[in-house]
Amino acid sequence: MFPFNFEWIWDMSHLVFMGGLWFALNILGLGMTYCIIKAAIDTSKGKGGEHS
Amino acid sequence: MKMDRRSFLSFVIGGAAGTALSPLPWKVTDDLAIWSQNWSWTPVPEDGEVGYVNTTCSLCPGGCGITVRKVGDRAVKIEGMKGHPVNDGGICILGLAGLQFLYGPSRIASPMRRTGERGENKWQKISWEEAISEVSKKLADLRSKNQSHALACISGYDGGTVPRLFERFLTVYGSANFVRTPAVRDSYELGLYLMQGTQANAGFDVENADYILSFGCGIIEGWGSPVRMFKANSHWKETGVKVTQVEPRLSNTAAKSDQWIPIKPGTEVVLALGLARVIVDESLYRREFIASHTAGFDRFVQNVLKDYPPEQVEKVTGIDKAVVVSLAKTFAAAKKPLAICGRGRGAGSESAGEIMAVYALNALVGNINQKGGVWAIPDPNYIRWPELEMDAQAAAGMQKPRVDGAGSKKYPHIRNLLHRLPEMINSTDASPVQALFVLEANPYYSVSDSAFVRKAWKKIPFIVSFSSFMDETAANADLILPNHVYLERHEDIPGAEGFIKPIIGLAKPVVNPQFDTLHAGDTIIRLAKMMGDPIAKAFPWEDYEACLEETFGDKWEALGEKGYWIDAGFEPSPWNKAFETASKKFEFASDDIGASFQNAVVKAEGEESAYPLLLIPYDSPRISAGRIGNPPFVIKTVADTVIKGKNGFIEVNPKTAIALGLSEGKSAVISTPRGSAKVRIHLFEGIMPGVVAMPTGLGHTAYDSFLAGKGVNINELIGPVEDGSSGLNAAWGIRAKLGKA
Amino acid sequence: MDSALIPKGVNRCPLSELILKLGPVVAVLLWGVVAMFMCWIKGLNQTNMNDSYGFALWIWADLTVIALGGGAFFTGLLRYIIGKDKLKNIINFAVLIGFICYSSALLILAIDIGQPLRGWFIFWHANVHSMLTEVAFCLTCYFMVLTIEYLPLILENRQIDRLPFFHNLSHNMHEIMAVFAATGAFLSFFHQGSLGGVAGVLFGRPFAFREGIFIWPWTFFLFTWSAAACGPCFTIMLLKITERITRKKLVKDDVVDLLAKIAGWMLTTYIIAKIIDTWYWAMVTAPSLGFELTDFYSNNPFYGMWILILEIVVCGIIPSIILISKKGRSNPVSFMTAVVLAVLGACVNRWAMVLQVMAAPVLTFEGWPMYYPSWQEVATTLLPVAYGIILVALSYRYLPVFPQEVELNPVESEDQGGKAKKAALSGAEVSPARA
Amino acid sequence: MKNDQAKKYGMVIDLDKCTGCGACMVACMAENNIPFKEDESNKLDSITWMRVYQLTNGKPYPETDICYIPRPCMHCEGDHGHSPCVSVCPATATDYSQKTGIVSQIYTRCFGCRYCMAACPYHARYFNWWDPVWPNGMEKFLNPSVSPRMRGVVEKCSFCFHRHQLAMNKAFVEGRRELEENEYQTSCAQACPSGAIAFGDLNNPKHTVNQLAQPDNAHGGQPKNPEVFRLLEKLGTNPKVYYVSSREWVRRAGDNYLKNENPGKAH
Repeated sequence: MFPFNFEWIWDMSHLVFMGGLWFALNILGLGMTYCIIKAAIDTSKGKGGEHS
Repeated sequence: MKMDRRSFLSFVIGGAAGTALSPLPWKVTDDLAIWSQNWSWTPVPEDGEVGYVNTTCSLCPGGCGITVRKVGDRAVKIEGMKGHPVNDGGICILGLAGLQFLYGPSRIASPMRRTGERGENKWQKISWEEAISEVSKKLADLRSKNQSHALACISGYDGGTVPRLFERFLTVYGSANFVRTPAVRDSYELGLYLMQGTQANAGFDVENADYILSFGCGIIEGWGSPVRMFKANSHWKETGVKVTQVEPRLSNTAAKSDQWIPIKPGTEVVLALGLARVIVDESLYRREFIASHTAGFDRFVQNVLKDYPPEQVEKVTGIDKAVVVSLAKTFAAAKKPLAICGRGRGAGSESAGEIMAVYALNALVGNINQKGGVWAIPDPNYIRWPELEMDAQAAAGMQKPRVDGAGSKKYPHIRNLLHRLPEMINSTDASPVQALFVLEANPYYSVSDSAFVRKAWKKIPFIVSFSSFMDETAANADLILPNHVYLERHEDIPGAEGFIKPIIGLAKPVVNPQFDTLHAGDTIIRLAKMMGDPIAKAFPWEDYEACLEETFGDKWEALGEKGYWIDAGFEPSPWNKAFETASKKFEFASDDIGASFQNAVVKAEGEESAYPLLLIPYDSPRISAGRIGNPPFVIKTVADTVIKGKNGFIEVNPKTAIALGLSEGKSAVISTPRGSAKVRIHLFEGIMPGVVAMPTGLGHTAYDSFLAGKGVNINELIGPVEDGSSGLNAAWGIRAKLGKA
Repeated sequence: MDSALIPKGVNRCPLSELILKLGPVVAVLLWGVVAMFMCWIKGLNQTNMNDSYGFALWIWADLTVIALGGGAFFTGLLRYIIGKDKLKNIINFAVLIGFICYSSALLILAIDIGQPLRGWFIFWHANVHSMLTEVAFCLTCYFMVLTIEYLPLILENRQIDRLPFFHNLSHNMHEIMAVFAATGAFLSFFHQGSLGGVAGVLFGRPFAFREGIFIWPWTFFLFTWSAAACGPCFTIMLLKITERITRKKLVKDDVVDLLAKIAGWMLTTYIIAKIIDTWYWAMVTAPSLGFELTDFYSNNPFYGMWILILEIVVCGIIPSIILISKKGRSNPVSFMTAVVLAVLGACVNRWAMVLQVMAAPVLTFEGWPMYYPSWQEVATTLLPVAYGIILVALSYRYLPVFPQEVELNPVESEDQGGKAKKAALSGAEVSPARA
Repeated sequence: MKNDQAKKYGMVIDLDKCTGCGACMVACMAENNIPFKEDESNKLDSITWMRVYQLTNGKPYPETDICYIPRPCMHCEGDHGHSPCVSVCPATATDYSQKTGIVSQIYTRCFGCRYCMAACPYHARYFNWWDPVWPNGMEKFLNPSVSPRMRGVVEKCSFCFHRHQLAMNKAFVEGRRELEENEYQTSCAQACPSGAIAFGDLNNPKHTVNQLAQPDNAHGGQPKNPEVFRLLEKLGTNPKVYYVSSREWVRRAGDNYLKNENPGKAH
């Protein structure tokens, strides 16, 4: 899974497969981080909830 | 309120996020995985220094050399001993599993006295002192009542110092009733005695024969010395030696043979004599031997062979007469043909007629004491102990006839007739056997007609088992004096079944005794000493080891080093010196022999009208029968068409099954004149229609849960059939019927 | 009692009635949980699996729920990427079903493996050449996507929504949902496919083995395709069951019809591809390995030729024809028949691709081993079903799963009730509710 | 990878000599700490790394014939190490060694998904459905060179790889890099009383296995000896266990053929 796992090899299979995986994970992670941070900012601006 | 909920939610979510980001869950996950890799209940074998011990296997009469690998003080693996003259590195399935006997759950851990009813398996541990003195008292009591001849000993073997010590004990005590369990060698000895006049064991030079005609021998199932036979079989394949197997069932041997000739069971002798007739008829016999070294040839030809023309042979055996003729020609045309007999493993005797018919075949082609032939192997007569001093009681006891009748007028040439024992006991009110020793044998299980055996057993007041394992006999004994197992003890193992050189193997203790057991040799010596003179006097040795050492004298050291002693230069006597009959020739005919041939065909017990089928036992290389119970590893290899769960299967030809409305796997009941049992059907194209077969060695009630209760003990279904001329048990099967359960 | 949690403008049965009705379901759930722990504590000897059936009921259930859960990704794809806006009225439900299916699949996998405590080795020591690795990774990632898609719905619960942060979070997530949906579609394509690849790459098992493109055997594409075809059918089937149970119309017919029509065309194209695949396999692939088609079907009741006919004709061709014809879709009986058959078709296909792969002998001297599941296997397989029912019931009760419900089922006491009800009765003409 | 050093350990089993006695099975069990249960008659959950199958020619009495065929792990090379099981293991718990040609199994890494079992057409892989239990005292004969497996993992024949390691260690100490043929033998090959099992380096023309099988490395190791065959040759698993039989029906039973197919040595 990580380059420091000993079965890791720097070959095409690993680059494609793990590349795809980390790409997807990053989109999900960044997307959620974005949503959470934006929600926090919006909240601090007083948007949403009962107040809206 | 609002703030509270908000802070609570924040606390929960923050806490969860904090925990997830901390190393804790990762550490726990990792530790759990590591734990799952090191479960404490999955054993980790202890490491240690590796060593090897050479010894001799005595699980069967094969006499193989084995090498035991040790790690520290544990024995971890048994392998064949390289360079051993009998098995040269090879090993059989049973020998490989030997450590399961050593460390097995059915070992008896100490001397025990029965407390419940016989067979209830309620025991009290006692000390060796107490155990031996109990036997001593019983025997002294018996002797004081002039009943010394009522002591009997059933032994699984009679060669070597241990059984000889037991026999010596019986003799000096005053009993001739040392009875060895039956084996095909009884028949061979008889044949050699009657036709060659020698007291010898039969050896077969299988490696040098160039054609093998086997009358039902389980060459692959354990006949002779098993590993040697396996090697011979491979040697035959390599050198193109053809094997013809004559038997009603496609056994492993038949499957490996070049030609399988199915024959109606029990008619092998007719085929053998029919072949002899063709050979004589067509003058295919070896004149140089027949002319100068045989007697009674003409009488043999006239009296016996007139009854066996090929047409008649076909009628009786079911073998096409053309096949009979061509078989005879093939046999006679070979340079060094060898005919052998002894059904399956050879764990039972055969009729004298059958043995001698096969000997006669070998004699016709002149391969007696020749390369590739049948050899007479003399006993390596090495046990020379001081003469016995017998008191009056002993002498009187020894005068009494043996309880099994062996050696009597009726059965003059036979040494052991164990099958007669139950009948002798059951036919009188007071059992002629008042005390019984059982040494390395399991007669309660292995003597046929089990129900009758159990009845006789009840009448014997005092039974002592020397078994290492809780076998059926031990479980139904009154006192158990457990022997070391073969890997814990010193012992001489003379001879290897069917081997062509005199050989003595030495068993050595590979590991220290695992339990509070005692060498049976020591037990008998200590018993003798406790009984006082004159018995004690006959056992001048301090212990068994001293006895063994003294027995071998100057050979002892070499024996210990090499692990065996062999008369490597042994050659069979040439024809002019080989025969010790009255005529000093090989005798084709004498009164005894004539009688044997007249009673050649041994009929199966039972009426055909009531029992339309023939039930035959078969030996499987993966099922140990006789005194040794199959160990867990070996049971594991047994096919699911032989045992499934606890059910045992019976092999039935599909034709037979269709007629009976039975199909694969169905439950059925097999009934014979001696008993009946529940079985399941296995359809097998390799068995003659009308014949059904069941494996030997199953249906144990004792031993461990790996073996007990699986399948049927075929001895429950089969009874002895006495060979009219010799008295040997020549049963090869029994009439039976099979019905839906 | 729990009215504060129930969305506004909808009618729900009393809590006590819900508890009473869910009672038996909870009992099944607990039975499943007991069996699950037995398998974990005592090991897989609790099952009737064996060395010939290393994959059995569980793996079949796994493949099936994932295929049927495919409704979520495909509806998401249609809604967010293709732009079939109408489908937003069923997307929540599709996501919910998907979430249930995928969480169930993960749970079953966790029971199915011999060493659950080391299950994470599949990630840590990943072998990128294994189809199962691809399955595990994509499955887990896609489950994350489903959670992300399901989360806003939870946040829309009346009480949670009152908290500004959660309201904003839900809003923001909706904003970029297309990104998540696209990722989900990507992941789904691969794990649905690799589940097909799991069987297809087994070149030691001629029943399963298929040629293909690059590293992907044909089953890779067929599985994705069939999931896209049968998943929506499963969503529709469950919708209809939910409507039957709640005695309410929850999604308008035009929405269902659109989804069914698309599913129908997917199924049609799928079954054509499947027929070509089967034909090629039977005529070329298998014979090259020494097998004839009949060798793969035995005369025992489990694996007869009937399975092929059932899968392709009864559960493939027939529902395809019904679903692509307007007439077929408009008749409720034929429509439901088609939907159910399509779902059954996916089940049968997965059955064959798991159990028959195990059963069909390859060595000439072996026979067809038989298998029937132990009660522990059945219980653990029913566990997700029970869990799914409970989660659907609770989601339906507390979350605004069906945007059209209020409109279709106006609550009498409210002002506009009468109007809305009349509108609902007039059917498909009604424009979708306001966002 | 230096090709001249690469070994390809394999087996040639002479089915004319094999008697079906089962010694190889027990030799394997004793060497490799194979567990045993009270009831082992369900062959579908009975661990036998080496299993002897019984084949019949399907003819009725008395033409019926039997052949026994021992089946260890075939240690398939597949296409360049792409053996059926190795490529599917998700956790890299089984591996094909290019150095020895042996397919290994790491029990502590395996998490029991059984995908490899689904992949293996030879049923050479076994799952530990039960915790291994040795009756009290019997754990004394366990071989320290082979670790007993815990419940929940897959195991299979390793060509007694520990023996290879021990032999290599010994050779190393003696300053050698190469093993003699007899220095590394599997437990079954050593035990077989019929001498039916030959084991050695298929790449080494001095070794018996090479001489018997005459593997054609240009064609996936297909045997050039017409009496030698491999199980399921057509699947392309490229196994390293070869069988010798003089009987045509036995050789035919080694693979699947279409009804009208002539079982020649077609490529």
